[in-house]
Amino acid sequence: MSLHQKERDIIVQNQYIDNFDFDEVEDFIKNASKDLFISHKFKNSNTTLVQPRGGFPTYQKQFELYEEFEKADIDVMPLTIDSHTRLNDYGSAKKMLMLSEENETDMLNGYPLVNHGYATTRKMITHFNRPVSLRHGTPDARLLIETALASGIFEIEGGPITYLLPYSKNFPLDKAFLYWKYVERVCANYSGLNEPINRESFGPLTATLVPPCVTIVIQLLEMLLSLEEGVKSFSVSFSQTGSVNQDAVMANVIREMADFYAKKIGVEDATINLVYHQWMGAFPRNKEFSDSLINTSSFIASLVRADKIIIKTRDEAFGIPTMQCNAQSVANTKYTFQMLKGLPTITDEEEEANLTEEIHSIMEAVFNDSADTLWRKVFNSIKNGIIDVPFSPHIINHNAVVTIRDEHSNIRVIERGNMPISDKCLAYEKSKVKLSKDKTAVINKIIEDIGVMHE
Amino acid sequence: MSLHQKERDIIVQNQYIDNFDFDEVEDFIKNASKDLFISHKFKNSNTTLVQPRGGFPTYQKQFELYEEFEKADIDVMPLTIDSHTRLNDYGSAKKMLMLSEENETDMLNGYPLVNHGYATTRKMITHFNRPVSLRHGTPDARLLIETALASGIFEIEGGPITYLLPYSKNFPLDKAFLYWKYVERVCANYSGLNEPINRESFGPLTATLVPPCVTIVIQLLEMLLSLEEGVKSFSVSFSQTGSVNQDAVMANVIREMADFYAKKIGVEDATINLVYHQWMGAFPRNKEFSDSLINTSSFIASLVRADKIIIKTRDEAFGIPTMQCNAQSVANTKYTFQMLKGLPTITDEEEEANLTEEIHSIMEAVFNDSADTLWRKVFNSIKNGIIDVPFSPHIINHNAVVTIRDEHSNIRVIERGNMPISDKCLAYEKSKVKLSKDKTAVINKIIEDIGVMHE
Amino acid sequence: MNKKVVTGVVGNDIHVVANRLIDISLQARGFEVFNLGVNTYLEEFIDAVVETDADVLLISSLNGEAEGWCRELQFLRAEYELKDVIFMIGGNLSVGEAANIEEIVPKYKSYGFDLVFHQVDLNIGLDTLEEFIGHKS
Amino acid sequence: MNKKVVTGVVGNDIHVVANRLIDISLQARGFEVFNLGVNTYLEEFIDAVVETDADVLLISSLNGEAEGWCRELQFLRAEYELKDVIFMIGGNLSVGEAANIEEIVPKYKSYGFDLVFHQVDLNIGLDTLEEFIGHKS
Ligand code: B12
Ligand code: B12
Repeated sequence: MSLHQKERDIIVQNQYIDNFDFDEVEDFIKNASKDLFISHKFKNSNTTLVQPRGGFPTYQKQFELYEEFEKADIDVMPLTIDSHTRLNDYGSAKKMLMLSEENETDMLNGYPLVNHGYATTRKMITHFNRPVSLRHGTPDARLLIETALASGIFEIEGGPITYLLPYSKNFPLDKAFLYWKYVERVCANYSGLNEPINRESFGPLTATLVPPCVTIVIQLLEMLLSLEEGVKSFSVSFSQTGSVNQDAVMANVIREMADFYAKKIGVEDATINLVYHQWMGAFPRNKEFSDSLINTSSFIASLVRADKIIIKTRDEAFGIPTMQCNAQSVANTKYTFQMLKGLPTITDEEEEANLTEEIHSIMEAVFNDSADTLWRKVFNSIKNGIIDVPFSPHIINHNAVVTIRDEHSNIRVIERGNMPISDKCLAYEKSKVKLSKDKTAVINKIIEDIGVMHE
Repeated sequence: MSLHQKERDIIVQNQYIDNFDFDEVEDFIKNASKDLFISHKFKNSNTTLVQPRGGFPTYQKQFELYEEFEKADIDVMPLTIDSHTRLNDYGSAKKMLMLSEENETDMLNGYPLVNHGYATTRKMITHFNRPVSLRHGTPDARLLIETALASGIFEIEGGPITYLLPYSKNFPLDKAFLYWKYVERVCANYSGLNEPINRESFGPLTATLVPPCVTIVIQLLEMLLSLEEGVKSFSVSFSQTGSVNQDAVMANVIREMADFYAKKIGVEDATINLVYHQWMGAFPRNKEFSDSLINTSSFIASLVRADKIIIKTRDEAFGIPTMQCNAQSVANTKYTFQMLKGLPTITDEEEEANLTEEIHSIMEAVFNDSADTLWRKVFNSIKNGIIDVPFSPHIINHNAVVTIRDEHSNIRVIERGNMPISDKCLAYEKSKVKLSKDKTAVINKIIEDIGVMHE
Repeated sequence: MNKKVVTGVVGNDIHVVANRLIDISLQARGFEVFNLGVNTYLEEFIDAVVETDADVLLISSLNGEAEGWCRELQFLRAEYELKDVIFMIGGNLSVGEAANIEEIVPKYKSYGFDLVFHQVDLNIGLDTLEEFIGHKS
Repeated sequence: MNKKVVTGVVGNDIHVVANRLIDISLQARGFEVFNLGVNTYLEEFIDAVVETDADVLLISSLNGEAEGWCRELQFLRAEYELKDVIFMIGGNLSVGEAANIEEIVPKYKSYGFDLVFHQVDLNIGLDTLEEFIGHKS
C-alpha cells in the first residue's frame, strides 16, 4: 500500500463517519452523470455560468435551497460548509446539527458535510443532477474533500494560500501546503475515471485593495501546485477591482500567464478556466444600490468573458441572505447574461505589459528561492514578503505593501515592501496616483478607497 | 415688425392664456440663473447627467414629483406634456385640469403647460433651480415652446421628423417642418441673452429595430435644420440598440458625423452633445429584470461616454410609474455612475467605416434632392423612402426597409427599400445574418427580435 | 370560408408594433384581415365591421386610453345590431399600474366585449379566439 | 495622560479591515492602543484590560458570532472588578438580517456593554465614546 493510501485510510477512520468504501466511491465516480461535472459543463457552454453561495445545516433546508436555485435555472450549485467543520470540530458540528433539526433554527452557518456523510449527501446531489461547488475555507480539508468527492461534488474551491491568508490568524502555513497536496492528489486520482475533477482557487483573497500582481501570482502558484499533482481542470479567479479597465487587464493577463506557466512546468493537457467574483469588498447599505452593483459586476464578467461568475445578494451588507433573496440574485444574473449581447473585446497594451512584467518578476523570485520543492519556495516567499497580501489577518503575512486607488479607481502599488517588482514598474504605478505628502490624507484616502462602493 | 414677430403675436393671442409680455420674458431670460441652463451644466460637468420622464396634471403634484427627484439628486428635471395639449386642444386640457384639481385623480397624462401659464410655472422651475427638459411630441408646438421658454425651461426636445414619424398617423409632415422652424428661431433668438437654449432631437424614433444609419441621418438632419436657424446648443440622441458594440459604434460615428456636417454647413460655434436613451423597446414584465435592464443601459451610457441619459423605470411594462418608483430609478442610476470607474474606450473600425459610408450615401441623396431648401429636401426624401423608419405608424413613411438582428443582436438591414445605401454596405450587413429562406421563419425572427429584452 | 376580422388600435394611441404583429398572425391563422391601423376611433371600427360584414372586431389599446373610448360600445353594438360579431380587446387596458387588476376584465365585459385580455400575450389571445369561434359554430 | 484602549475582533471572526481602521482612528484621536487583532477570545480581552490597566475595551464583531461569545461578559466584569472600564462593542451584531433590530442594543447592554453599535459607522461610535468619557470625568 502506498503512503498516500495509508494516509487516506487513517483519515477516514473517524468516529463521526460510518464507513468509507473507496471501491464503491470509485465505482460511483466512474459511472456518475456527466452533468455533475463542471469540467464537462465548461466544455459545453459558451456563456458565463452562474453560481451563488449557500449552505444550511439540515438536509431538509439545503434541499429546499437547491429547489429554489433550480427554479432560477442555476448553473452551478454551491455547498458552503459550516465553521465548526472547517476547524475539523465534528463533535460540535454534530451537536449543533441535532439542535438545528430539533428546533428548526439554524445553529450552524453552513452544511456539516462530514456529519451528514456521503451516502446521504450523494442522494441530494444526484437528485438535482447539476454541478456542485464546495466552498469551505478549511486548512485541513482532507476528510472533507474525500466526503465531497464521494458525494458527487466535483468542484473543490480553495488552496493553501487563498484559504489561509485571508481566513486565518495563525494556522501554520507549511501544514496547510501539505494538507492541500493531499487534496490535489485525491482530485487528480479520480480525474481519470470520468470527466476531470475541477479545482478552483480563491482569487478575491481579502477583497481589500489587493493589487492585481499579487492576486495573479497567487493564482498561478496554486494552479501550479495543483497541476504538479496531476489535476487536469483548474479555475483561476479574481474579484471585481473597482475599475472596469483593470478587470479587463487582469482577465487578459491571467489567461495568458496561466497558459505560459502551465507550459513552463510541462503541463499541456490541463484546461484552465476563468472565474469572476462579483464585488467582494464592502457593500452599500442601500439594497437597491446593491442590486445595481451586482448587475454591474455581471456586466463586467460578460465583458471579460469569464467562464463562471460567483454572485452576491442585495443583503450582503446585512447578513446571510434568505433562500429567496439568493435565488432572485441568480435569476437576475441569468437574465442579464441572456440579454447582454454584442460585447466588445477590451485590451490595454500598456497596462497589460506592466502587469505582465510585475508578475514575471515575482514569479522569478519565487522560483529562485533555494528550497527544493515548489511549495517550500512559495512558503518562503510568503514568509519573507516576496508575496504580500494587504489586509491579511495572518501573522505570517509581511504587511509592507501599500496600495491606493488612482482617479479611475485602479488599485496601484505605492509601497512595494519586499515585493520584487522593478523600479520601472513601481514608477509606472506611482505615476498614476497624485499622492498627498500628508500622512493622514493618505490614510483617509485608503479608508475612502475601501468604501468605494458605498452610496 | 418682422413676419416672425407678427406670427409670434398671433400665436400668443389665445383665449386660454392671460397675456404674454415678450419684454418681460426677455428680461427674465437675460437674468435667469445659469443653473437653469442645461447648456451650462453640460459645459461644467464630466459625468453623464441623469434625466427621468414625468409629468402630472396639477401644479401641486408636479411640485411633489420635483421634490422627490430633488431628494434623489437629479441632474435634469423632466416636464412631460399631456396629450390634449400636444394636439393643441387647450379646451379639453382645461376641463381635465379642473377635474384633476377637484377630484385629486389624474385626468391628464402630463402637465398642461399652456393652461398653467408661464407666470405660475416659472415659480416652480426657479424654485428648484435645476435645468428642465420639455418632452411633448407636438407637431405644432409654437405656443407650447413660447410658454416653456418664458417659464425657464431651457431645453426643448423634439423635431419635425422625430416627433412626427413615431407619434402620428397623418399629421402633414410639411406643416410640421414649418412649425418647428418657428421653434428653432425662437430658441435661437433667446440664445444670445444668457447661456444658449438647448434643442434636443429624439433619436429613439419607434424604438423598434431602427437601423443605426436611419437614426443617425435623422439626427443629423434635425441638427442641421436647427443650426441653420441659429441654435447654438444641440443634442443628438439614440437609444440602446440591444448590442453593446453597436451602441459604441453609433456613439463614435454620430459624434464624428455631427461635427462633420455642422462644419459642412459652415457652423463652427455650436456645441453638440450626445444623449443616450435607456432601452426604449418592449420591457420585461418582471420588475427585477427591468432593474437589471435599466442598470445595464446605464453601464452602456457610461461606456459610450454619453453626456446625458434618459432613464426608464421598473414599471415600464405596466404603466406610468409612481413618483417614488421614478425617483428610485434616478437614485440607482446616479449610484451606478458614481461607482462605475475605469471605463475603457471602445472602437470598431470596420463597423464604424461601414456605418459612416451608409450615412454619407443617404445624406448625399438628401442633399441632391432638387428642392430649394433643406427642409423640402428632407420632406421629399422621407416621402420617397430615401429615409425610411421601420414601424412608423405615419402614412407618409415608406415602410420598405426590413431589419433583423444578427447573432450578436446588432440591428442589420436586410431589405434596403429605396434607401440609397451601396451594394457593398448592404452586402456587409447581410453577411452578418444567417437568414432562413422560409418567410414565416423570418417573421418569427422579427417577433423574437422585438421581444429581445423579454425574460 | 375564411372568417373576417377588423382590427386596429383605438383612440389617439399610436403604438403600432403589436398591430403589425396582429395583422401577420391573423393572416397566418387563416383569417381575412382588415387592418385600420393606429389612431382609430370607435365609430370607424363599427363602420368597418358593418361594411365588411366582419365576424370579429379585435381592438388593441396600449397607452391606457381604452377605457375612455370604449364605454359606448354596448350602445353602438345594440344600435347596429351586431349581436353575432365577436368583440375582443387586448393590450394594456389601464392607465398606470392597475391597482385592482381583477376588476379590469369584468369592467370591459360590461362595456360589451366578449373577450378581454389585459397584458396577455397575443398568441394566447388568438388561441382563445379560435376556441371561442369553435364553440359558437 | 492618554486614555488606554484595548481592541480586537471577538471569536473566530477574521474580518480585519475595520480592526485596522479602528487602530488608526483611535491613535489619531490620541488614545494609546493595544490591538489584539482578529480571532480573539473574551478571556484574552479581559486579560489584556487587566494587564494594561485600560480605560476602554472596544470589541468588534462582523461575522455574526458576537452573541455566542459575549454572554459571559457580565460575569467576567464582576469577577475582575472592572467597574470603571468602559465596555464597547460594534460591527455587525446579528447573524443574518436582524428581524428585531431594536432588540439588539438592549440585549448587548444586558450582557454588560456600556456602548453598543450595530451597523453604525466607526466615527459615530468613536464620537460617542469621547462624549461618554467626557461625561464620566
Ligand atoms: C415602443 C413604445 C413606444 C414607442 C411607440 C412607437 C410606435 N409608434 O409604435 C414611442 C417611443 C413612440 C412611444 C410613445 C408613447 N408611449 Co409608449 N411604449 C412603448 C413600449 C416601450 C413598448 C411597446 C411595444 O412596442 N411593445 C412590443 C409589442 C409587440 O408588445 P405590446 O405592444 O405590449 O403588445 C403585446 C400585448 O400587449 C399583446 N396585445 C396587444 N394588443 C392586443 C390585443 C389582443 C386582443 C390581445 C389578445 C393581445 C394584444 O400582444 C403583443 C405581443 O404579445 C411600451 C412599454 C412596454 N410594453 O415595454 C410603452 C408604453 C405602452 N407607452 C406608454 C406611453 C404613456 C406612451 C406615450 C403617451 C408617452 C409619452 N408621454 O410620450 C407616447 C405617446 C403615444 C400615444 N399617443 O399613444 C405607456 C402606456 C401607459 C399606460 N398604459 O398606463 C407604456 C406602457 C410605457 C409606460 N410604462 O409608461 N411608446
Ligand atoms: C471583505 C469581507 C470578507 C473577507 C474578509 C477579509 C479579511 N480578513 O478581513 C473574506 C472574503 C475573507 C470574508 C470571509 C468571510 N465572511 Co465576510 N465579509 C466581507 C464584507 C464583504 C466586507 C467587510 C469589510 O471589510 N468591510 C469594510 C469595513 C471597513 O467595514 P465593516 O467591517 O463593516 O466595519 C464598519 C462598521 O461595522 C464599523 N465597526 C466595526 N467594528 C466596530 C466597532 C465599533 C465599536 C463601532 C462603533 C463600529 C465598528 O466600522 C467600520 C467602518 O464603518 C462583509 C459584507 C459587507 N459589509 O459588505 C462580509 C461579511 C461580514 N462576511 C460574512 C461572512 C459570513 C463571512 C464568512 C463566514 C463567509 C464564508 N462562509 O466563507 C467568511 C469567514 C470569516 C470568519 N471566519 O469570520 C457575513 C457576516 C454575516 C452576518 N453577520 O450575519 C457578511 C456580512 C457578508 C454576508 N452578508 O454574508 N469576508
